[in-house]
Formats: sequence, structure tokens, C-alpha cells
Amino acid sequence: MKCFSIKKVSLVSKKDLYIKLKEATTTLGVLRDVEISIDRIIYEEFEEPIGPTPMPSIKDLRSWDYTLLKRYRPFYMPFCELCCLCTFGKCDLSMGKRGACGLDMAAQQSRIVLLACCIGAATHTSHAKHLVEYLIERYGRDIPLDLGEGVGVEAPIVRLVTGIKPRTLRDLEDVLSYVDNQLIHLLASTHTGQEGDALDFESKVLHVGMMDHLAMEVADIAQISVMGFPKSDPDAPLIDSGFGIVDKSKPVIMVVGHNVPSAAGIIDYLIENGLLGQVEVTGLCCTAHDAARYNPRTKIIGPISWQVRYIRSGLPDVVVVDEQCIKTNLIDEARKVDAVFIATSEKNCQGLRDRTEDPVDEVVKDLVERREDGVLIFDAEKVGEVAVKAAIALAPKRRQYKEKPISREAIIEYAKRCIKCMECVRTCPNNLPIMDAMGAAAKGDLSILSGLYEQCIGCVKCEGVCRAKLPIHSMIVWADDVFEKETFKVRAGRGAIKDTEIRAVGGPIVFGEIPGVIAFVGCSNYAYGGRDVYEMSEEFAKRRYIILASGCAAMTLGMYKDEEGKTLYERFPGSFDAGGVVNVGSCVSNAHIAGAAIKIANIFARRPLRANYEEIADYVLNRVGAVGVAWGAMSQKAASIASGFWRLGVPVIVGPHGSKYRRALLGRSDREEDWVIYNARTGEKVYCEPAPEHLFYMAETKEEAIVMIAKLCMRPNDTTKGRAIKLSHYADLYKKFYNALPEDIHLFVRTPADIPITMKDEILALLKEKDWKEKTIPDPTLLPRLIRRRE
Amino acid sequence: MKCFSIKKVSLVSKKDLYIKLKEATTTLGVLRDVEISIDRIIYEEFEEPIGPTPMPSIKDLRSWDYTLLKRYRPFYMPFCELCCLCTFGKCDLSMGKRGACGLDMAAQQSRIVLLACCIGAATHTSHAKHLVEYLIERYGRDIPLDLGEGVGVEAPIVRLVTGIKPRTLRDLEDVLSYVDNQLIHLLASTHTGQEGDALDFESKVLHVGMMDHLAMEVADIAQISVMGFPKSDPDAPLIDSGFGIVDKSKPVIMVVGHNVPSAAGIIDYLIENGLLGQVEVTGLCCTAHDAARYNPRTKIIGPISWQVRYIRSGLPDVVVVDEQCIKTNLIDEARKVDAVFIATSEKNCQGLRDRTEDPVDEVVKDLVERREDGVLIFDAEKVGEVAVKAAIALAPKRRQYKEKPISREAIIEYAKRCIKCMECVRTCPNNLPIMDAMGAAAKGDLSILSGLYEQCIGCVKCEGVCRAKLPIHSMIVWADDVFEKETFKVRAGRGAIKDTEIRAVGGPIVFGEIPGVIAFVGCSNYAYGGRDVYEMSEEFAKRRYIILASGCAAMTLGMYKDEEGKTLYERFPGSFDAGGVVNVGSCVSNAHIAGAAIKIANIFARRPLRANYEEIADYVLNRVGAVGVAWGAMSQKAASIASGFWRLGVPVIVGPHGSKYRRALLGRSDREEDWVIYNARTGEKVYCEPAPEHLFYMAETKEEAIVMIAKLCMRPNDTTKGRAIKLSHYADLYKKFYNALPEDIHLFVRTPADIPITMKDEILALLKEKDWKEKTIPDPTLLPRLIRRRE
Amino acid sequence: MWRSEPWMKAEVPGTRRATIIEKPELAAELLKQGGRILVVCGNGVSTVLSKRSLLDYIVDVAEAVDAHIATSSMAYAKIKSRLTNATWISPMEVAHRVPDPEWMGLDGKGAYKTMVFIGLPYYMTWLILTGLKNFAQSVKTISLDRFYQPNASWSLRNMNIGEWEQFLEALVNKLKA
Amino acid sequence: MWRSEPWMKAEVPGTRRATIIEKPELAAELLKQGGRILVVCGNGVSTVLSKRSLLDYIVDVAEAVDAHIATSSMAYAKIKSRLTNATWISPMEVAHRVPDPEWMGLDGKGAYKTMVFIGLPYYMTWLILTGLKNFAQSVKTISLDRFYQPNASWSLRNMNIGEWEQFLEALVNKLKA
Ligand code: SF4
Ligand code: SF4
Ligand code: SF4
Ligand code: SF4
Ligand code: SF4
Ligand code: SF4
Ligand code: SF4
Ligand code: SF4
Repeated sequence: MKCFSIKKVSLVSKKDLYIKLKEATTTLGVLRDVEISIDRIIYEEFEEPIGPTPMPSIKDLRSWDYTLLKRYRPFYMPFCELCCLCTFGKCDLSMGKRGACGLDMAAQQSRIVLLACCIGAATHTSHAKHLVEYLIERYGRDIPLDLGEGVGVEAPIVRLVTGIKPRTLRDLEDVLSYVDNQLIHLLASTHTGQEGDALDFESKVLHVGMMDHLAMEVADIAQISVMGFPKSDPDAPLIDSGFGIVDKSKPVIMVVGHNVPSAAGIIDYLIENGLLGQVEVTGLCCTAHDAARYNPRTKIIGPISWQVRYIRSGLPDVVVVDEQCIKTNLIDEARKVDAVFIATSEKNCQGLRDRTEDPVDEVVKDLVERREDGVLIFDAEKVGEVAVKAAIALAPKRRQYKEKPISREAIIEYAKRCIKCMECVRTCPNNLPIMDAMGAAAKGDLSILSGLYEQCIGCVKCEGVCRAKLPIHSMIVWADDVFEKETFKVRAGRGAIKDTEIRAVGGPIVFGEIPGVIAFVGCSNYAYGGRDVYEMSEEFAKRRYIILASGCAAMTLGMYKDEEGKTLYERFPGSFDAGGVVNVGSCVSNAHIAGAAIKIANIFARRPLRANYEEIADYVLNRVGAVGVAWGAMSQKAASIASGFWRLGVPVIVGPHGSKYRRALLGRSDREEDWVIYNARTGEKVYCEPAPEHLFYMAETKEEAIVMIAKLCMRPNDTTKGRAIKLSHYADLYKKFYNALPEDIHLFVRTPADIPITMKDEILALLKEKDWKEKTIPDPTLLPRLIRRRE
Repeated sequence: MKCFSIKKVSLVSKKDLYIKLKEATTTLGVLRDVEISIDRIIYEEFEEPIGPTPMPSIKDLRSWDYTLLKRYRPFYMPFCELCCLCTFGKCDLSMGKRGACGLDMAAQQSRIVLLACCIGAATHTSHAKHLVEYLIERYGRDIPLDLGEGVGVEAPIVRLVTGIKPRTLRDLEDVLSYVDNQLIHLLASTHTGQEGDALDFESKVLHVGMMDHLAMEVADIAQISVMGFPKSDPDAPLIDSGFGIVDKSKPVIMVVGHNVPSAAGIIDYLIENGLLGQVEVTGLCCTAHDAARYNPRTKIIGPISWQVRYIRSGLPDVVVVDEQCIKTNLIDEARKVDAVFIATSEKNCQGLRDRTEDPVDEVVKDLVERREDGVLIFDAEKVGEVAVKAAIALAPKRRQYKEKPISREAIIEYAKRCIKCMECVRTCPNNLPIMDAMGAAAKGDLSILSGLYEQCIGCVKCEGVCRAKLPIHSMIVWADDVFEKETFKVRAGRGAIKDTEIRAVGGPIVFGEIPGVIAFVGCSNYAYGGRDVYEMSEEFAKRRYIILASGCAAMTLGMYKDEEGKTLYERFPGSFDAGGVVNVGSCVSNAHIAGAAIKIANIFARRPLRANYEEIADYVLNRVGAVGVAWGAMSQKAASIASGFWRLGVPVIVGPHGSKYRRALLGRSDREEDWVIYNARTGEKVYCEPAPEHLFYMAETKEEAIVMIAKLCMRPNDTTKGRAIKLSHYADLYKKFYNALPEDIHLFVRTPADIPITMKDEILALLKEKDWKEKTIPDPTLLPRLIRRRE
Repeated sequence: MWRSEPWMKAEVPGTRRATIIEKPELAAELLKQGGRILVVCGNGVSTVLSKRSLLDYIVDVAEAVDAHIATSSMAYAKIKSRLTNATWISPMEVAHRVPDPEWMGLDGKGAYKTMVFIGLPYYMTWLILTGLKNFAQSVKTISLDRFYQPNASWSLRNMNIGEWEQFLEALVNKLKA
Repeated sequence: MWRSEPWMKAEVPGTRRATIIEKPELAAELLKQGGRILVVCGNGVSTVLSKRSLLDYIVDVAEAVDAHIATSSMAYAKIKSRLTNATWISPMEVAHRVPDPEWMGLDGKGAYKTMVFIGLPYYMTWLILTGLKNFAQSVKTISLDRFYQPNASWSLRNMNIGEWEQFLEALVNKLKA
């Protein structure tokens, strides 16, 4: 239900005032003896007038979407050429055919993208709702939002999209109910016989993405405000990380997923009972990030791809799962090592018995005595108590599992059983040369096998198809035991970027002097291992770009060391400044990355923020040199996060597996007409430059990605000084890998002053060859209404 | 946002009271100079105390779901054995393999079912939201709900599920926001790495279904209350129907889809301008039903499968689409006959220019002069004006299209070009023998071709693959011109069933004397033509079952005549009584079918209704002999509607294409342990009987379906008299088709008194053969808490 | 090429496809060694071919290998008149029971080792067969329809009616021999 | 059988599958008659085979048929050193331009009639090829990877490295001949 009217967005405060009226005369007549529940008290304190698009519906930003989509046209790569979504099907949509519902292939692909993004955004929204509900239940509806000192604009996305300036958790509920509402309409659009146009589907994808960002922001500002997470703190603590930091002598609890309450319940119970430090709380995936933000003694084991290897290591006594990106058969893995399993989310019940209402000790007993492999508990406090008690009871019994699960000798013996059927290789998402590795291993050489470790994403699909039933994944992991001993440091997620930081770097970013803001985000479905992400981020950190990170990528960043044994988080500061390496936090913290871009437009450039989406997105697209890199993007959430960035004008690069998202959004630098913009100063339409050239790009190699990142950081608004810096990085990086100047560099030289001095001669030569002509640098915009007709 | 607390569900009334307070002292301190917007006035007038599960979340009815699902186990038929939903994929899940996320095949199939149902339910919800919003904007938030005389329980599903007793449109918003909320969580469950258990996915499917029914009820009671639809009227008018009723001399507007405002806008404009009757308003799909409920001069052309043939007939001058089940390339068909196209929904923008803000005459001019093939208008009133003006302007110019679009001679000439490649046959969803028909047609015999007419669902896929590029669909349709001249009668959707009717028939139904309530619902994806549906419903109407109908099926029912030229609607009364044939209305009117079952439990049996889902569903399952038949079910909506019926204990039968929903929910009559229930009188657990035997059943033929319908109408609670009647129908029907007694009849004879007298001897013989033993008839329940321990 | 494609073109299967039974001899062999066999008939068995009705062939096959017939088709009365081993039950229901290791068959005498499908709409068979393929891996499935059914263990190829009748005739002869 | 299956087993294609190029002669013929040809190279072209590097074979092929090479792989510098007709551009970007009837190619001289793919990750090629198959139907696509690529117009079958090198060697010889 809409409790607010969109026209007059008003803000909520104190809860549930009750007034009894003997009689009230109103325009609607006389009311007698009524009890009035006052749901909201309006106090207009938000000084900024409302912008043009508060709480936009699907159609309201459609023209902005079309502006983007006509420049960055989709290229569809059908991952399946059939449709089986209704009983008219299957329909073969290939080669120009249409389905029984009339749909063509392009529309079907974009429809599937929309569906995936709806799933992704619903997941964040559901997560946010659960979290806010949990916090309200625990701390009350009127607990104020507090993102820390120096953060005035507490919720840039919420303000930008909805026009609401949230003060308390209650206000966040308003935001989420708007998100719910939009997502339902969007999902409905995928029904058979609804939308039929690919670009309209894409516009809806962008709308979903914006909803997703709202949900993420809500989730993260809620937990930051209330749960004592680092509040926009560049010096958030460094968290112990890696397999090597687990103390085997202690009971070990593993938490995995995304929604922190259960993990917090465990930590709370430990603290309340003086057990903190005596029981290891170890995490994977975003729950690890958020548990570490909640309490820095949490240990971050690693990303999503390490779930199976961690359980198989035998270390965890208790496995607690919440929601999202959790291997759905972890309970089977837990069973193999006699660990117990606790599921905690309605969205992930795993067929288990709901024990929420049962006495703790009974549940613990059932688990420890293996009467049940796993239980379902919906109450975070109870999860805490059960998990801790079970871990303490089990740890002594589980000693034997905590040793190396598979010896060198056993590996060799297994390898000898390989019948060279190649099923594994043909099933492995990274086509790892498992068969060859087995051949060598059979002869006692485990080096190839252990060499696969880094590229193995732990999907365990190879084991499912192995005709010799070999424990391939385990063999790869324990072919060498280096990894068991590894320890790292990951900086705890700091949360938002401070307004003060924005003020300091806004100028250098917009003018191009800080050559770019690069966000490494998303999952760990890496085609060639996580090192790529480390190397990319190191490259740009050294070049004093601003590096942001979140989610699994933020862990990967911390899992490599330099010669001195230092991780990136130890080498570079955590501040939002040139050369900073900033972990914002878990997946939902991605909102702060978008938020930073928005705040640059608002705080630095003083563009009105409230309900003013198009202008801000136009600003970001043309002026803020930000690029997202989701090198191992795997999930539907990653898809919706990316689409939120696109609508805001931030390009995203994914790795090779990202091509399975089945469409790119690419610009055509060869079509001048695509790059005509308005010069806001004169109102003229001018050819500008292909910057940023793409919106959604799949790179094959990290080198390609590095070059593309540098290129996509360029923006039409760069000053000549800024552009010279950006061009010098672009050219330098390209040269480093390809031993020449980029062939398209002339497209990005607007005036001679753009040319980096160090490369002046060669660039001038190239310009000449390309028949280059000087251009004026416009005050760029794609929105006619932003033209300031001065003439 | 939740404005209500679930604990104290309170009801909303008058809108937006405003109070200015100089000072208010509250428990929270003193407030000065505040304006208070009063969002709700609580007045507890709903006498019934709240039941155990108000606004249940996913987990709250899970144990009921498991009760059902352990009896009616899913059988999965993977329509695709791969998964490509994330970039870990594709994953091959066949033969016991798991995906990278750990999912197995059963879970994946149920996950896809969940996804489909989420789409379906979101579609109804989105539809309801749009409608309620539209009505509020037009008529105000406080317009009371009024379902007509004799309807006290205005919203049985809403009351049952949420505990809310809705009074006004505003209350419906509350319901929809609860639905939004749940759907988001449910959709989130389909994300990679969330739910992993097939039965838990199925439980979520049932939860979605329940949400879907809420949304449908909201939509229909809103439009009935406010738009002047027939209000639970058994004598709702008979609507002219079929191609033959279109007056070619007049301008013709075609409306198609599901959401009535645009059609209403057209009718309003006609009335306001004295044009009603001068312009033909003709409809397809649910918009036809609802437009006819709005104004009975609307003509109902036919179901979804007639969209293309109707446009190709050249009759419509203007095609207005709203949402759902609309062929997505209708604009291309419209273009071919120079008709203009107006899209009206955010969910279905078709890449068209948004002309909502442009002056009507400009838009009309652009359309009529073909400067645009189609436009997008989001304002129903404006749609009305543009459509009418364009139709009037175009009709004279379009005369030539209104003749038979393809002559006998042309058909023969085309047929001669067939190269017998068989692509058409292999693509046609019904494998119609097109190639053979072409062969005959080439020789001048069009009978085979025209014989395909009835089985052709109008998907036009054949044309897309024909190597000779023949207009196959048109050739089939115009091989004979009978259909062009056909006229029928369809009773306008009456809406809800009156409490008074329920009171009258509740007893006979629950005791089994009215042998069953059979609802023919859903789409027109018939495997062998619509005649099946007609014959099934005629069979049971003649046997004095109660026949309900909705959506496309309700049209199909009216499209066949008896020897006297009368349709079923003319032959049988529209009352909810034995031998009644009741069109409840459009797809969303399906809610009244569920509502009738609920009302039997509540009004007739006095089971508490409010927030008391399990008990009512248990009642329906064990006592109300209702069966749904969705013979041509096609859509995701049909899937979610069905799942709402399952949770409520109503079995659903679909036709052959329904197997593409990829899982059945079947009981095992051969496993006694599955049919053990509680005898509420004694508390004993007793083997009862396999009734109803299945929850979701796919029948191959109408005969099989007829027999199964008769069987599934039996319920454990039938009195002996009632059972004897039901058994006699079951046996009689089975005999009619299979020439023997049903082999399982002994399972349904509990005492000798159950045996129909007319078949006494043969049944007794069979009982003897089967070693039958008498059973006591329990007071059946599956819920231990309903045991009335008398001892 | 098209002979071994799914008959309905869009019904593309997954990674494992039925082996084609090219010769009636092979079909006969498979049936003879098929263990307990259940033949599932759809309404299409009433089709009359040039010499006999499809039903006659099928009942012959069933008789020859002592198979049980399960059907909910209109042919049931006719089948039952020739064969006591026949049960009126829907193909879907049968398929649903097969994966249950405890199920003792329609005659209560034990699990089926082989299931034969014929006469159902193509897509229904396709779907029931994916169900069995994935959830009843120990059961061998054979399609005797005149279409390639990729989800069976064994299937005929796509053929025309004449070829098909010839095949069935030969099969019956082999089995009777 | 597995030789003509998708190399990555789950990458099952739709209703149309690449024709297999069994012999180098056919490949040579296709290339000779391929019109304007664009060769798209992935990073895998740097693989060193037993005699020469993959790259050498490919550049030979390109030279022989006057093809342009598009790549964003690390091999670009090497390729460029041998061939002026080469552009650094991502395979995805190229594929995105191809469906545009107005696109004049990387050299501005006209549309390509044939595209050759080699050296990208299997699944990337698979996807780019479905894109082209559906949205650039007038362009013929050829995969020269040692894996069956069902979405190409023409593809090699799955083979081992030795067979592949032999194939490429023969191809180059045929083209030079
Ligand atoms: S949704 Fe459309 S394309 Fe998909 S199966 Fe149904 S009719 Fe075919
Ligand atoms: S577990 Fe590792 S080696 Fe095995 S298939 Fe997955 S990525 Fe490949
Ligand atoms: S699947 Fe197993 S047996 Fe086959 S090659 Fe791989 S490791 Fe060897
Ligand atoms: S980054 Fe991706 S895989 Fe990792 S936790 Fe977030 S969504 Fe899951
Ligand atoms: S969702 Fe699971 S099964 Fe599907 S592609 Fe992703 S990992 Fe594979
Ligand atoms: S339009 Fe009719 S004949 Fe053509 S494929 Fe569809 S159902 Fe078959
Ligand atoms: S597809 Fe066309 S040409 Fe081929 S058999 Fe059918 S009607 Fe004839
Ligand atoms: S019955 Fe089905 S096809 Fe017909 S209007 Fe309703 S959902 Fe659409």
C-alpha cells in the first residue's frame, strides 16, 4: 500500500502515536469516538525541492534509457535458441523465427536478461527487507540512520530515485515498498504475450538495475547504522583471512551467505557468554564480510568458490548457511565430514525440519548425536546458541577430520584409476586439463594437478561426471598444501564514502586528474583464477587510480602478496583518494560505489540530487571516469547490479564467462552519429568522442581488460590536463602489452593540449596519419533540457 | 512498507485526514507545531477473531504444504535438462548430475516451476495494482466494495489469507502490498545458490499460488464494485459473440488483453459522444470479457488463439492492446491490413513512441496518415478518444480489407507451391497434417485444410518455417468461410457466488448430492480443438454438476451449439446450482471459484474464515468435490492459478500440452500409507481412501479427463447417498468410454450403502473379487489440531 | 540427417540421446531381453495402418514378450478384450510410480525393467521419457513411435507410415518366431 | 560420436548445427571462395604446437586469402608485425558490427562474407557464433578451433592437438598451392 503520496513525499518519524478523539470534524464528516493511529508525522525538513522524477515508474526514465541504448546497442548471443517458458513451446526462435507468442530472438534474449535481473534485484530486496525487519524488531523502527561522521548525504541513491531523505529504519521501509512495487510490474513484463520489443525489455532491465541499487543501499545503510559496522572508515580494521588462520584446536563455525543476522547471533552469543576467541567464527562470501564488519575477530576464509574445499578441509564443525550463492548441496559435504548443518532462511529451507520453536538443548543434542544432519532455525539468536553449543560439543569428536583430507599417496593412487575419458575436461567450466594432470599424477608428478588450483572455481562438476568416480576437486586442492597454510589480510568493509572525501577528490576526478575510479566487484567465477583481479587492481592502484572493491572480488584482492608478503590492503590506504584501495564491503555495499558517483555530481558539482535521476546520470556518464569490473561475475544479482550502473552511466567490464549473460552493450566508435551530444553552453549538437565507448563489455584477457578500463575512464568533460593524464595511462598500458600506440588514440585527442607530453611526437605522427582535426571541448550533455542557452 | 502491524490487523477508512497540532504530549515526548497526516482510523468492526495465520510468510504454511506434497508427490519431466541461469553454466543436470551451484534436476525443475509461477502471480498482481490505482484515481480511495446483494463475504480469499476484511479500495492496497512483499521473497528463492530442495521449492510454488489468488480477487472485486460489472448476477446478459456478429459497415475497434481501463475508456468516449452502437467494440481474451461486463454491447470475438485470424480478417480498423497473452507482433499483423495500433501498458511498450502527452488530434492524424504504425498512450481516456477517432477516420479507407482475405483460388494456387518439406508439420504444436492438406488442396480439395481449422491454435509458427513461404494459417482459416459467419452467445461474467447460493448448495455439495463443482478455466492451447471443452462441460452440466467457467475457456464453452442452435449458456442457467453453467468472468474472476469453495467451508459449514488457511484448505480437500480443468492451459498465470487451487485442496486437470508445465502432482492409490488421515471424531489415524486421488493431472484425451473429473470429485466426507451418486457417475462415464466398470471402484466404496443401486450386482461382484472390506466413514482431516477428542 | 532429429524440431534434447533402432531384429532382441516389460499406449494406437490397426501390432508385441499394457486411451476396451495383462491408468501415473524402488508393478509381481511407449502425442512422450531418463535410470525405455524420441534409451528413427508398418510387422514376426 | 558433439558437453545447441569440415581441402575451398574474410583470433593463438605456433598457421591462412585479422589477444603485436591487415578490437565488438548492413569492415572496404574464429575460450566462441548465426545470417562463419563449434556454419570436429596441427598444416599448404 502506498502510505505516502508521490506528489508530496513526506518523512516518517516516531512510531505509532495513538490519539483517541471524542469527536473530530473533518471535510469527510463528523467522526465520533474514534481511535486514531498516527502513522506518520510530516515535517518538511528536507530543504531541497523535489526533482522531476520522484519514484519513477517503468516509463518515466524510458527516454533516458533509449538515449543510452541507441548509443550502446545490445549485441545478443543466445545462450539457448529455444524458449520453453509456456506450453505453446518449445519454440525455436533461431534464424528469424518467432515463437507462438510472436516473440523474436532479440526480444527473447532481452526478456531472459530481464528475468535474471528481476531475480537478482528481488534477491537484494528480499535480503534488505529481511534485514530491516530484523533490525526493527531488535532495535525499533525509529532508530536513526547514521553513516558516520562526514557523511551528510546518507543515502544518495534513495534520495536520487525516490526523493525521500531517509532518517530512520522506518523510512527505509517506504523505499523498499516502492521497490517491491516496481519489481512486480517488471517481472510481470516477462509474461508470455507482454513486452515484445528488445529495447523496451532493455529499458526495463535498466529500471530493475536502479531498483536493485536502491535495495542494496537500504540494506547496507541499515546494517551500518544499527549494527556497529565501520562507518565510512578508511581505517577499517584488517581482517585475518585465508585457510591458514583457522585455529584447529578450537571449535570452528563456518558461516556462509549474505545476510548477517545469523552470524551476528553467533557472535553475540559468544560475547555474552565470554566465549569470543575460544570459538572460531569463520566466514565465506558476503556473510564473511559483514560478520567481520560486525566483529573484526571474524575470520574471512574466502569467496564463494571455496565453500566445498573449506568444508572438505574438515575444519568447520558447524556450517551455518543463510541466503544466496550458497552451494545448495553443502549439507552433503557437511555430512561427509560429520559437520552439522544449520539453515536459517525461508528462502533456503533445504527440506529440513523447522526447529525454531524447539528448546535449544534438544536441537543441539539431535545435531550432535546425528539424529539430524541439519536443522532449520529462523531465529538468529537461537541460531547463535545452537551453533556455538554444537560446535563446542562436536569439536573434540571431529579431530580426525581436521587433518589433510587426502594424502599425496592417495592422490597418486586415485590418479592411476583415471580412464582418460575426458568427461571432466569437457565439463569443467574452465576446461582445465584435468586428464593430463591425472596422467602426470599417476606417475608421481603432482605439479600439473596442483597448478590447476588457482583456476579451479570449486564447482565440483568434474567429480559428478568422472567415470572413475575420482574426488577430482579434492585432489587438485590437496595436491599441494600451500594453500592450507596461507594467511592474508582483507580490510573490513568500510561502507560509504564520506562527503568530505568527495569534496576533496570530486574536482580531480571530474577534470580527469585522478585518472579514474575503478570498482572491482562481483563473484569469483574467474576464467583463469583470481590473480587477474589482483594484478589489475595493483596495476591501477600503482597508477594512482582510486580502487574500490566489494564482495568476493574484495576478498580476491587481498589474497595475493607482494615480495614483502604484503597484501594490497596493507600496501595501499583505505581512503577514497588517488591510490587508495577501498573495500566498501559486501555485495550490498556496491551501493556506495554508485553512491560515490552520484555524490560527486551532487556534492562536488552541486547538481540537484533529489528525484533528479536523468541529470545525475547524464553527469556521471559524461564526467565521472568510473568503471566497474566484475571479472568473475556469476549471479543474477551481479547482472542486476551491473544494470544499475549502466543506467547511471557507469560502464562495466566482465571476464570471459560474462559472455554468458548473453548480451553486450557496445558503442560504435566508427559511427560518428552515435556520439553527437549537446554542448550545454551553446545548445549546439556536436560530434564529441566515443567516450565512454562501451557500457557492457566482455574482455577475454586481463590485458585486454586493463587497456579497456583505462580507455573507458575517459569522459567528454575531462580537462586537457586530465585527458593528457588519462591518455598517457591508456597509451602506456596499451604499449606495455601490444608494443605500439593504440590505433584509436586520435579519437580521444580533442586539442593538442590533450596530448601527453611524453608521447607527443609519436602521437602527433599518428594524428597526422589519421587526418585528425581539432575539436572544441563541449560542456557535454545528452539532455536538451540542460542546455543553458546563453545566446 | 508495513503500515499495519501483523499482530493487530486493523482496517482502513477515510482518506488522509489532516490535523494540525499546536502541541501534543505523547509517550515519546512533546511535539510542537506538527502537522499530522492520519493515515488510518482503526475501527474494529470485524467481529471474527483473528485466526492462526494472518498474512503468512513462506514458512507459515509449509507444514500444510508438506502434508499435501508427501501425498501428492511431484513427478518431474525436465523440459530442458540443462540450466543456463548463471555464468557457471551451462550445467548439464541430467542423469543425477548437479550444477555448479549444487542443484539437482528435481530442484531445478521445481525452481523453474517456481519462476514461472512467480511470473504468473506477478502478472496478476501488477494487473491488480494498475487497476486499483486507476480506480482510485478516478473514483477515490474510499469507494466501498460492493459485490452485490446476497454477498456478505465479499472477499473470501483476502479474509482467509490476510485476516483483513476489506471495505474500500484502500484496503485492497494493503492486501496488494502484502502480496508484493511475499512475491519478492519467493522470486529471490530462485536465485543461484538459494533453495536447493525440490519439495521446498514446491512449497514456495504453493505460496505463490495463494498470492496469485489474492491478487486476482483484489482485481476482480475492485472492478466489479466500481465499474458497474454484473454483481454476482446469475442472469448476467448474454453477449453477442463470434466473427459473424461484427457489422462490417461500421468502424471497428478491437481490444485485446486483460486490463479493462483502455476498453472502458473507449466505451466511455462512445457513450459520452453518443456514438455507442455506431462504432463496433470487439474484444478478444479477457479484455473482451471485462469490456462486456462493463458494457454488454461489447462483442466477444474469441479467445487468445484468434488474434491473428481476426486481424487478418481485416475487420478491425484499430487494434488496442493492453497487457498479457497478446501476440507480441500484432503490430506487424495490423500493418499488413493497414489497421492502426495502440499500446497502452508500461509492461508492453513495443518500442513505440509515448504519445500520452500529445494532443489527441495530432496523434490521430499521425496514425490515420500512417506516419506511425502505432503509438503508446498510457491514459485510458485518451486511448478512448484516439481509438474512436482513428477508427471513424479509417473505416471508409479500409473497406477493401474487410472482404475475405484469401480466395479459394488463391489457396489452391498457394498449395501448389508446397514443396513437401514437412517443416510445418514438425513445427506445429499440434502436429497438424498441413503437408497432406496442401497436397489435397493443390488438387482442389480444401476439406482437409479447412478440417484443420478447429485444432489450429493460431500460433503462426508454421508460416515462419514454410520453405515456400505460404500463408498457412490464413489458408486454413479461409479454406472454408463458415467461421466468418458464426455467431454465438457468451454469458457475461457474473462475478462472485452469492452467500445465499452457497447456503443453498453447500449441503448438497459437501454431502456429495451435487456430485461436483467443475471449473473450466484457462487458455485455449487445446491439443485437439475447443470442442473437447464444450463436450466435457456439456456432459457434466447434463449430469447436474455445477459448471463454472472463466477466461478463454468460458468463451470456448459458448462457441458450440446444439441441434437447436443453442449454446450452453442459453441451455443452462447461470446460477451456482446443480446444472448451472456459470461464467464467472475473466482470468482474475477465477478468484470467485476458489472463493466459492472457501465460502462453502465458512458460510455453510461455519468454519472460521479469518486468517485460518489450513483449516479451510483441509476442509475443501476432504469435503468439497471441486475440480479445476484447464484444458488448454498455456501461460505462467495459468500455472500460478493452478497452484493456488492445489494449496486450497482443489485438484486440477490439464490437457496434453499441460505436460510442458514439467511436473505432475500425483497420488498413489496403491500406497495405503499415503491415505491415512485423522478421524476428527476419535483422533484415530485411519486409512481412508485415495480421494481426491491427484492434485495435478495431465490427461491425454477428453474421455480420460471426463472419467478423472468424475473420480476427483469424490471426497472422504461424502455421505453414502452422495457417494452413491458420485460413484454412479464415475462408473457410468467409465463404462461409456471403456465398456466396463472402473477397476478401482472398490477403493471408493466405503460401506455397502455407497454402492449405486443401479449397479449393485456388478459392483458387489467386483468388491468380492478385490477382497473388499467395509470401512468406517471418518470425519476426515489432515490436521491433528482439528481432532475433537471426545473420549 | 532429419531422420535422427527430434520429430518436433524444437524439442531439442540434452546431452544424451536415444540410440536408434534401425532394424526390427534389434527391437526384437531388446524386447526379448527386456525383463519385465510394460507397454504404455496412447490414444494413437487406434490408428489404422494399411494392413492392420496399430493396436493389433502392439498387442501382438505385448503378448509375445508377456508384457503388461498400461493405457488410458480409448483403445483400452479393445486391448483388454485381447489381453488380460492390461490396466487402465494414465501414462503419467505409471511413470510417476516407476522411480519408486518399492513399486511392484501393475500386477504386483515386481518392478519393470523395460518400458515401451507408443501412441501418445509426441511431446508428451518426450516429456515422460525425460522424467524416466532422469528419475528412473535403471529402467530401459523404448519408443516404437514412428518418430525419433531422443529421451528414450532406444528409439525408432523418423519414418513414414509405410516404413513403420513394415517395421512393426517384422518385429511381430521376429518376436513370434 | 563425441567428435561431433559440442566440446563442452552442456553447450548443447539448437536446431541448426555446424556442418563438419572433415578435410583440409574443404576448408581451403571454403576460404578461397569466402569473399572478404575476417579472422577473429583469441588469446589461444599464442599456443605453441609441435612444429610452429598456432599463430603462424593462422597468419599464413590470413595472408593466403587476403583476410583481415581482428584480435584483442596478447598475440596482436606479433600478428601486426607480420600482417598489416590486422586490427586490435575485441571479438565481441566485431561481432556487434557485423549485422549492420552499412558497416564497411575494419578496413572500410566492404562487408565481410566469411568470418573465421580461432583461439577464444570455447564458450565465448560458442556465444559469439550464436549471435552471428541469428543476427548476421548472411555471413558464413567457420571455426578452426580443434573443437566442434555447433553454432558456426562450418566447424572442425573435436580432435587432438596432433590431428589439428596436421589439419592446419595441410590447410596452409592447400591455400598456398
Ligand atoms: S513464451 Fe513465447 S516463445 Fe516462449 S514458449 Fe511460450 S510462445 Fe514460445
Ligand atoms: S571443480 Fe574445478 S576442476 Fe572441477 S570442474 Fe569445477 S572448476 Fe573444473
Ligand atoms: S572424468 Fe575421471 S576418468 Fe575421465 S578423464 Fe577425467 S579424471 Fe579421468
Ligand atoms: S560477489 Fe557474487 S558470489 Fe560473491 S557473495 Fe556476492 S553475489 Fe555471491
Ligand atoms: S544456476 Fe546452478 S545449475 Fe544453473 S547454470 Fe548456474 S550453477 Fe548451473
Ligand atoms: S498456426 Fe495452426 S497450423 Fe500453424 S503451426 Fe500454429 S497451430 Fe499449427
Ligand atoms: S513448410 Fe510449407 S512447403 Fe514445407 S510442407 Fe509445409 S506447407 Fe509445404
Ligand atoms: S485464459 Fe489464458 S490465454 Fe486466455 S486470457 Fe486468460 S491467461 Fe490469457
